[in-house]
Amino acid sequence: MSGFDKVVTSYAEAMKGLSDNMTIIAGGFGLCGIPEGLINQIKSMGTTGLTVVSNNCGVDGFGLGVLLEDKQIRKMISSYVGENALFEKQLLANELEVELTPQGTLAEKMRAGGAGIPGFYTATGYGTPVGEGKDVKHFDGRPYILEPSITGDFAIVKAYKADRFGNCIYRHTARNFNPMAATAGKITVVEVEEIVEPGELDPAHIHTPGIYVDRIIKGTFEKRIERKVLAKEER
Amino acid sequence: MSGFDKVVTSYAEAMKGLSDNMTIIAGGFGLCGIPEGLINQIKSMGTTGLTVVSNNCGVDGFGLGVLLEDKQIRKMISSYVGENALFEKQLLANELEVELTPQGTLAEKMRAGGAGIPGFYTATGYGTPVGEGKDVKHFDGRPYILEPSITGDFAIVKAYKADRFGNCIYRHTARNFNPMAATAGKITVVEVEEIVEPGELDPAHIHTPGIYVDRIIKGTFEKRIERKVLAKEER
Amino acid sequence: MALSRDQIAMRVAQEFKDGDYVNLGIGIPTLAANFVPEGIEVMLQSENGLLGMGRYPTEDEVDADMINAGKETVTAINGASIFDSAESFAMIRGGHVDFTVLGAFEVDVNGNIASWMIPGKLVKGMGGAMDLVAGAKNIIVTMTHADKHGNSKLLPACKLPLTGVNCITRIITDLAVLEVKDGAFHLQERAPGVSVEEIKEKTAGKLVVPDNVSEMSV
Amino acid sequence: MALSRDQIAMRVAQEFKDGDYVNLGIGIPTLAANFVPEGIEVMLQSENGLLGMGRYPTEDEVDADMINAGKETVTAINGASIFDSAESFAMIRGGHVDFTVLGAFEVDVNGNIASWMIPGKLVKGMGGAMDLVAGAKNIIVTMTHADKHGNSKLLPACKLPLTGVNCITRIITDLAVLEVKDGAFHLQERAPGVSVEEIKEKTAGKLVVPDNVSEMSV
Repeated sequence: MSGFDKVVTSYAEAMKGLSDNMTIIAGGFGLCGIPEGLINQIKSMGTTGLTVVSNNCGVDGFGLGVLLEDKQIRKMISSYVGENALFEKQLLANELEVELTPQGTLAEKMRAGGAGIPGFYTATGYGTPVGEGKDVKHFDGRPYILEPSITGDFAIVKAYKADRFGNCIYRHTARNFNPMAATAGKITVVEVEEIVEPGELDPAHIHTPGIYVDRIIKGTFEKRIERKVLAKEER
Repeated sequence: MSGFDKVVTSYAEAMKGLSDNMTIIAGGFGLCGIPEGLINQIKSMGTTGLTVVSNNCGVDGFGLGVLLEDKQIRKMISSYVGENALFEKQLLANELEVELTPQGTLAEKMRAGGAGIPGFYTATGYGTPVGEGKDVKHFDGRPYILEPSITGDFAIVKAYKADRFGNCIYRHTARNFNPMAATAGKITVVEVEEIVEPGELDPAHIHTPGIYVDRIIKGTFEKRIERKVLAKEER
Repeated sequence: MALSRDQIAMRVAQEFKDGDYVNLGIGIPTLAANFVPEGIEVMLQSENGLLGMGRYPTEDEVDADMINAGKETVTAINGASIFDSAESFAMIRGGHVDFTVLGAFEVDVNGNIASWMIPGKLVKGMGGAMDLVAGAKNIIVTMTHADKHGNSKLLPACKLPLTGVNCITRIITDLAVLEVKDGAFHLQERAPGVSVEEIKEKTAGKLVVPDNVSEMSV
Repeated sequence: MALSRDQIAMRVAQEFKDGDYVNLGIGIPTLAANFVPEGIEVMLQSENGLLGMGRYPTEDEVDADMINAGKETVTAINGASIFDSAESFAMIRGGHVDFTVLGAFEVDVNGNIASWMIPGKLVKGMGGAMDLVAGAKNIIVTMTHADKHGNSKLLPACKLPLTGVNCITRIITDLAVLEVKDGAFHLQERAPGVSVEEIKEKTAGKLVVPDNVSEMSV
């Protein structure tokens, strides 16, 4: 099934077509489950004016944080940012725009975007700054706000294993936002630890079916740990 | 973790609390992946006035079809019905109400109900009888209709294996509507082929996390096949 | 001469591109899987929750837990994935399925389709048809050009309750291949031996006929 | 005397019922896991996508792919499940998590909570807090009764931008346990040795005090 072989062998090929002012949806939570090599490729391409949709923006010098160094990001859509000094600096200098979005709303916006649902109602954020200016509707007497979905020109995703058809599985909590991100890109690129042949992954336990995936590249990962905490007896 | 042991040993206990005029959300597609024993228990309880949300209504004498025999169902919310003569008869005699709902909308309504999303927009059904009387909103110039979510007093679900905590996996395409149904019941009851101990199922490959499940019962299943079609050389 | 069911399916299969994800409705659409051209690979999606649907099973392979959207026993190919119905329709409604082929009672010049309900007859339901026509990127309708009484199914405006609006762009009938755009049916190909006059006669909606109408190769 | 952080956590843990699914915020709420009473079992949900969060890992168990919502390395118990963030918040927003415990800057007599943003200071974001307060069945806010300047955090109306409205029904501070209903704080318990007068003094919002206010047992 050569038409379904999505493996590419260079990062240049993986991110081909990315251009200035595009929107990128990125999987990952903090530094866990992030497509390290794809992010570095974006850095080396020097693409600017990017809108990046991701729960966080990495740290100084690692993860999405590296895209701040040459001011490639124009806008972040995130639930929690500012773990890095450079982020704070650019934000305060108005060189960077941030749209803060509740974590669950962000996850659901990505899922909805991928699923052809242009908007959904949620109680989250009603009566807060997040709800300002948004449509309000009552269901069973309770107020909800309308949240539009999100899609991107590219989605960049980190998976554990993928077969050549693009079927992916994730490892432990490195799953996080990755499956939703994978559905929401016009072009979805997945960086994986291991590529296997179709049939090697159990069809009943695929996390991201290949239909969502356009390109797969095998990466190597540093997997930096943000907060290493040990059991008491080990401290 | 005795507080999380959800196994019950009798069907009476499994469906305890069901009463007349309740709404039941049932997993299954046709006769595939249906909670056979739970349906039979409802029949033996004789509960009436039920609203049943299920993609189909079984066949004469099997699956949800048995609940028609004593006119226990007042209303079906389904995408495709009438594979049984009794259903047609009761429908034509106005003894049964049917709310036809597109299959994808039905699946999404169950998911939304379980996920605390009271309504979502979809293009499905716009401009058709399904869209009549529903709110219309344009996103990017395209019209969408607002679909409210569905929840039930009970959800009845068929899984392959479950551990005592209620973590479930489904087998092949018997998954279908079951995972969404499981999230949308005030009380969710799962009938399974095999009960295992916590830790036996891979945490990364649980289809329905135990948090959605209230009761588990081990059943035996006939698994009737609706349309057995064989490869040509076998015919 | 009007195409046979197999010939319609054969012509449909010529539309497929290598690497397409395809959802085939019940009837003629399903037959298209038998005629995928040499060198082209498509992957079949079944809306109950299967991507990579394979052939029908042998007696030994029959499994009640493995069925397709038509409730028939099936198998899965190597590299298939199985998922729940919400995920399945997320694929469909999100535009990830490249091609949907389905039957219809009527299509009109505005791309509206009626395929699920005939008032006065028992209504069994729309199943996934409304989701499919609202979601797929490309939809092909296959049907006979006229009903058995000779009444056209290509209309100025659908008379039956609709399945979807402004969604059909391509129709393959036993007589012709037509594009639907700008409020008209645009004739593109005719069945071998079928005259443009016969197609005109059996098309009730506005028909645009180019100077040259090539014959289908089936 | 005002409760220590551990004592507040201990009092919080007394609220748990056997079989509760619980989400604990960062700080004092997390400590509550250490004080779950004998005979009671709770299961911890971490909103990045883990149900059945276990203890912190040993050096050998540390795995960059296994973290909690505070981005700390963790382990999973036997019978845990791991899922994506949309599923995780479906659990939270759908009301399947029985208990949420979280900190706050301010709570007011209408159950409004402010916990994520102080104008003029750098805003890092709300993370999952807005989802949690809008979704969980029972929410307990833990905080000191007053800030370090002695200003009450239990107000007639929150002054800071809100995290959620009409959602807080129970508060456990270093001085008291209070219920929020009918536009007032209802004093239920006081910390050992803390007088009702001190609580009155440090509660800016309307406070309802019953005839007898028992001491917490911590």
